[in-house]
Amino acid sequence: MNASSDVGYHAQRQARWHYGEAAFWLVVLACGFLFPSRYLIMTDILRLALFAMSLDLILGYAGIVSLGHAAFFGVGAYVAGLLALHGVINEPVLALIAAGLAAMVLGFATSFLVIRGVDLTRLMVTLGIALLLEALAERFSNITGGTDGLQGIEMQPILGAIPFDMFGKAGFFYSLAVLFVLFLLARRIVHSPFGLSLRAIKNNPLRAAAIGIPVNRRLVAIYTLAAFYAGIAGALFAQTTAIASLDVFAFDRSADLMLVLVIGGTGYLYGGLIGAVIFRMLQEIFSTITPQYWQFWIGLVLVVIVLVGRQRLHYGVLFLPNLLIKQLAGRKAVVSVPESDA
Amino acid sequence: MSDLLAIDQLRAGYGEAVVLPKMTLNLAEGQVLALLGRNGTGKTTLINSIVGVTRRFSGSVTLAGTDVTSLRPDQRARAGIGWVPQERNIFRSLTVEENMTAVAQPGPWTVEKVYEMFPRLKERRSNFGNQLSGGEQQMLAIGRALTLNPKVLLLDEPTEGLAPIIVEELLKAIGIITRAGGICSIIVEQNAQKILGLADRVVILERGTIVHDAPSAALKADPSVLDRHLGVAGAAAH
Amino acid sequence: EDTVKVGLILPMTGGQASTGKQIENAIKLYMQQNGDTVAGKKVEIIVKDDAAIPDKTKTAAQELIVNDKVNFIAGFGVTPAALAAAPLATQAKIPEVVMAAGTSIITERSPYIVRTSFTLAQSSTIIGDWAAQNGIKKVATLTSDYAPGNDALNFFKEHFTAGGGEVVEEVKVPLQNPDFAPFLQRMKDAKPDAIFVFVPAGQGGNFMKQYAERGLDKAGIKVIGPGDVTDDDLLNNMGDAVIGTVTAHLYSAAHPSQMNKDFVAAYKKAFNSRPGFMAVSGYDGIHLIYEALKKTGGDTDGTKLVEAMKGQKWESPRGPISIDPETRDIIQNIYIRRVARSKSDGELYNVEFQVFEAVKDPGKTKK
Amino acid sequence: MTIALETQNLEKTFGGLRVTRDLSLRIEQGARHALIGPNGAGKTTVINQLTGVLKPNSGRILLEGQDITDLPVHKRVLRGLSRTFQINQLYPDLTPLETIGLAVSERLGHGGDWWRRMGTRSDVNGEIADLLTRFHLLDVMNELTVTLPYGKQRLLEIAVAIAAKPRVLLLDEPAAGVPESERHDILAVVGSLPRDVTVLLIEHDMDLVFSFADRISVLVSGALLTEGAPEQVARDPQVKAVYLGEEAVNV
Amino acid sequence: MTSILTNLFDGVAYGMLLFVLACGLAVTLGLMNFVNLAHGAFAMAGGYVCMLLVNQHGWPFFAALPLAFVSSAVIGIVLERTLYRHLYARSHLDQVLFTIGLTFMSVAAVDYIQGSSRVFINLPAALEGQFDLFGVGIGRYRLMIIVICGLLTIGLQMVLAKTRFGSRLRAAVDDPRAASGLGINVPQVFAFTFAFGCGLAGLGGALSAEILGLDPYFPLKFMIYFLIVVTVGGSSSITGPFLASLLLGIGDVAGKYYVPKMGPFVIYTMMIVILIWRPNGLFGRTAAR
Ligand SMILES: Nc1ncnc2c1ncn2[C@@H]1O[C@H](COP(=O)(O)OP(=O)(O)OP(=O)(O)O)[C@@H](O)[C@H]1O
Ligand SMILES: Nc1ncnc2c1ncn2[C@@H]1O[C@H](COP(=O)(O)OP(=O)(O)OP(=O)(O)O)[C@@H](O)[C@H]1O
Ligand SMILES: [Mg+2]
Ligand SMILES: [Mg+2]
Repeated sequence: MNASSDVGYHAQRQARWHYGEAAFWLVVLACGFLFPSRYLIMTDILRLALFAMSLDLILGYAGIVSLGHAAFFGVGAYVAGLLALHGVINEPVLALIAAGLAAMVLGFATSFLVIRGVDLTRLMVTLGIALLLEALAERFSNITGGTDGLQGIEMQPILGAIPFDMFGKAGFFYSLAVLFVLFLLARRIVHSPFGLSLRAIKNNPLRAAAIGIPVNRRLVAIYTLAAFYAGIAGALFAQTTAIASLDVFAFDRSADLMLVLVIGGTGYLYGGLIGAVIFRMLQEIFSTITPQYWQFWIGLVLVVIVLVGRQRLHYGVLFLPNLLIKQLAGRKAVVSVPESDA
Repeated sequence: MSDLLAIDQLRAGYGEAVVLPKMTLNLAEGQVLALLGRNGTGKTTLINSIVGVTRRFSGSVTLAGTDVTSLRPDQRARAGIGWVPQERNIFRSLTVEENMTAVAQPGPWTVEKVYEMFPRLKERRSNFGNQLSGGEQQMLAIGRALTLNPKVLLLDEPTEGLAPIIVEELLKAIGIITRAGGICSIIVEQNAQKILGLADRVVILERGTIVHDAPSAALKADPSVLDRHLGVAGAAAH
Repeated sequence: EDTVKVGLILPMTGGQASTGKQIENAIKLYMQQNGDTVAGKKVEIIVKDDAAIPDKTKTAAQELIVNDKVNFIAGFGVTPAALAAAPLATQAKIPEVVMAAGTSIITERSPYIVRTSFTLAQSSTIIGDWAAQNGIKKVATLTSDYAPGNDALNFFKEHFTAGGGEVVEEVKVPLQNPDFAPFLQRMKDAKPDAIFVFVPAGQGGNFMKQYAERGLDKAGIKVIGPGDVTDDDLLNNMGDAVIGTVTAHLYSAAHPSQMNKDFVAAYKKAFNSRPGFMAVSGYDGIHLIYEALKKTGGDTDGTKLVEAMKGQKWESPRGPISIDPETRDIIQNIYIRRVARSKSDGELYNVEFQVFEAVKDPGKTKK
Repeated sequence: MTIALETQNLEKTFGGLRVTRDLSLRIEQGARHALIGPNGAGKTTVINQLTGVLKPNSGRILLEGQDITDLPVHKRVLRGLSRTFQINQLYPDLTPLETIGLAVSERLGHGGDWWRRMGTRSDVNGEIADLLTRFHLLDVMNELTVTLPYGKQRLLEIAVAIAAKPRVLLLDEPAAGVPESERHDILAVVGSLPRDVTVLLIEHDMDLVFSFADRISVLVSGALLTEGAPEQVARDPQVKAVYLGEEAVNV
Repeated sequence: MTSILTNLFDGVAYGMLLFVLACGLAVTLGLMNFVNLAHGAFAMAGGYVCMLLVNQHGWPFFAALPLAFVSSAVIGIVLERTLYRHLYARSHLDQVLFTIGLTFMSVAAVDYIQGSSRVFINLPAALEGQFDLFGVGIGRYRLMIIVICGLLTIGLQMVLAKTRFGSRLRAAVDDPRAASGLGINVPQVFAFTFAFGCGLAGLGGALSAEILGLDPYFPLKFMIYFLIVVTVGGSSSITGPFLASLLLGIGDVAGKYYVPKMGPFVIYTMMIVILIWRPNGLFGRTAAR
């Protein structure tokens, strides 16, 4: 019947690729050639974007808030760092995956603590876990280098072919590739029935269970996956900076992440990417203008963003991001999703 | 003028959406008005606009001669409007008793009197709002509105989810309260039959405008009107 | 082009911010006094904030080197930061002038690292010897749990016990630490003659306050240690409890030399606060950069500059100092000081009463 | 005659309060069974135990002979036990299309599928379309649920329950808030379910109950007062006293 | 033995301090369900006000304390009226974004005005040092903290339990629309509550300068502690956070004293375990969302 095909069409509306998306990625790629002197900051942005995307998976889709996502980032970073330092796995890509898996295991283990309880509880449990790990890393300084961090990491060439250069060119394209692949995967997932069921759980767990959704199992699954993503982000960090120190677990990292995601907007995957760009740019600009008081201006921007309201801002100041969002999300409601979730 | 409640040229809705284009309605002391209409015709919106929790574009609301149009909802409530929301909106982290004491205002209706009317609530007095059965929540919503000791009682589908025997008592009670207490009430009801007995007057809405306004006696006389506007022949015939 | 760029990476925000500020101030002051051109080149300072977080340090350093093409990187509030930048200095072959971080290993991490601050070994060993010789038998130690803290602790222990002293209690406190009370209680219960304390500059105030509150001073337990705990910029509002505290350190605002008097006066005038040892380290750091440029005649080749820095000798507000040609680390006098109120302005000062001259970094001379 | 759903000596207490007292219900295969009783009698609580939202203190629950007392909610649904809620439980930020679609996918076991896109399975689409049409939701299928008028939301609530193709369907005041005109649509839909689907209905609208049920159980303060054919219950003086009052019921 | 008691005493004092600092947040977050991460900034404000009054204008400490409360409360109410009130309806995430922003601004601003190094409040001699009680060392200052906070707690509990205010507040939070439709002046209730919370924070800030040290980074450094107190305590009442604070204080002190190496573990582990055991906190009221 035609209603059926109609339904099929509308059901896939969001899942379809939009021009805006293609454009977005092309722009990102282009940056790699346009600003050869800014690889470092751009790489940093990519890492952050991936990290934020990981949070978006649990927050934007499953509604799990977390102030301790740095836990997985940190584990990823240290694992990658240690692997490289002791030459266990020299090939970066393999090391990357290994690190991701390590974080994933942690994610799976802790997910059972996290899926219960209300928002606030989740915030604090996740935070607590991250802080515990930080404390652990400090305690076992013989392994982690304590406050001084892992020193003297030497990165081998990627796939044995492309060496990391001091200008961070290799690092950038490496990170970009990883980000893009993981993005494709995430995109696929969120538009699948599984992804939809997550949004259902976020909306109303009671009803979700009442139509046969195994709520806890789904939450565990997505949390574990998110941990993997975060772990990868951490590993990228360690590999591209050749550093892993205690602050990979730091509260600030998780908090910044939250900011990034909220600035960009949750629940449509691009929020993290856009947020990361905006946030880092602002930081960079302000801290060059006033290395001492940049925090003030960042703060001001955050306040304004919220007061003016993301939508209106999107239509005004952040014209471009808004354009993207409309294109990318392909759903009017989505722009306002950040306002409407908690 | 002797009208207790006077709505004049009221234009209201939500956000940009206008649900009530141009509502004018007067209600005298001691009157019970039944508000009927299909789903989504604006019954609740009318009630809410009197309470003041919708968006008002123009027009005025007058309560006992004083213009309350510019007042905040809480001020209107204290000026004598008692509201039983359609979704009941019981305060879930308050106990049954707190639900009432939190809003109560001095007057004949005390918590104790509500308990007399709904003994069930007394048994549950220390349950939290979200630990009540559907019907109990409905009772509480009504009781809560009464402890405000209002001049105008607005009940949005108050009989929903109540046992028939309770419904009978409730409707009787409302009749008595209204006529004795020198107040007036508006009752939104899905089942026309239920309240024709009680209401003095019936108003039927369609797309936010009044399409029928007459004494209920007239409707009893010929149900065809109901039939026309609500398409409830099935229910009307017994 | 005829400008010389110095990339100054400092913690300008976060817990270590006061360090960064002092150093920046001192450098401003120096450039006011000595002009911003040297050997025909204009010196330009680019400040970056790393909030004492190593990966930020590294990114900052990398950006400075790659984009701004700086000729020096300098500053570095904490050891991890200095270490993080080391490989870059080596790769880029430009001098890394360390103006704050104080663990011994730093200068060994790159042939391009030169230090104008101090090492904890310098002051800790000396206070260790002094304590042993001055009738202090039992000491309890309280040190922050990170590299500098451990350096301080180990070098002190070594020399103090060698001198016949005994360490009766040993507590390492976390770096970010709100309340000292329980640790101090532990100290008190251990009933030592003195406490050896190392906490990063900034926390000294809290420590001394609570030391007094616990009544350790009444119990006749002295405080000894490297000078960080009685850092000049906080010293004055620590209250009378600090009076009598004996520390070994590289600089006191009360150092009785004309040069220092002028320096302190100028600094106070410019920033209406007292310069601490961090300020002096920054002051000497930029001085060293100037001297190096003079010597190379404005040649900005990193290797030449480092060579030029080796063996430099000059009179600093802290007293005579020089750069050890072998280790590129600083050689300076270490003074034993006792806190006292000055007759003249009624403020608290570290009054020097004994000098150990031209002290090298024992951390290295050892092996 | 086989028993579709059965409770044996069910007990539930909230704090000190006994909300279900030694309740033994037997609902026959294909029955149109109504559960009535005063407010707060414990009807919803019974449903909540049947569906696993609440755990009974003691007693057993059997679905088609198998003990399901300790199964989690979603497992029971997959075994063919579905329900509607007295107070709508929907997904505010999802559209009717997505809501129904999800329910259908879950039933067909595609719920955990994280690779294939939504809407690419024609069988699923067909069913969704069918349900949306039956419940007059096709025109609003892309609206966010929050913005739907209450009546529509109510319809959606029931549509979701039926989307699970239940063999036993529990309806908790399905007609609540639905005007006369649409009540009968709902009943029609429920009535048109295949005879082998068992329905347990909770409702305070006696017209509905008596026009629909072929068997009625009366619950009073957690215990079974009486059970029987409609006319018999309607005549029962006790039932009149505690529940029906003078309401004229047309049987 | 005596050292155990001394530790207990210190722990209690420390806990009480945390409580005064955090209970403002317990009210805004727990009861008003508003995530105000800028809470520490109000505490800092109070601290600096007190410091300036005492150190620069020579006010007596005890005269400055109330002013710390007032000033923070005033700042609070001004911000509430101008900014915060627009955010009650917003998502928690927006609230986080906004309040973190405020925190950053306050940090940088104070750094700019007062400089980044620690400041101290000159105490009256009467509050300095310790005295011995049966061999147990009792810090005068900490004793004062215990007294003040004790009184505060009782007072608060009274207000919330005995008056209608508590339930009106919770009603306004549960369902602002219905609440106002039923005669509760929601904005007023919120404004008052918020200001009061900020005032308490200010007082806490002034009291804590001596023990925790006061510098521009105060709001960020202690945010976590506040949050722990509130979550572990549970959002339903004041008693919850109160006990949580005590637990935390004693745990922290004992941990540092007996297992200095394990210091940080104690608190975090404690928190996680409690939250696993009781997801809504010690006194979580399941009804409250
Ligand atoms: N919060 C809202 N925002 C936007 N539109 C709304 C909102 N609430 C109701 N509406 C719209 O206003 C119109 C009237 O709704 P209202 O609830 O007043 O109808 P009703 O007669 O009460 O229906 P019901 O019998 O289902 O209660 C409907 O079309 C509905 O979609
Ligand atoms: N969580 C709870 N804690 C304590 N008591 C509860 C809880 N939930 C329900 N109750 C009580 O249990 C009794 C039964 O509630 P239930 O919802 O089953 O009644 P019901 O038969 O569905 O009534 P109604 O017809 O009004 O919906 C009620 O008196 C209610 O107050
Ligand atoms: Mg309505
Ligand atoms: Mg019920």
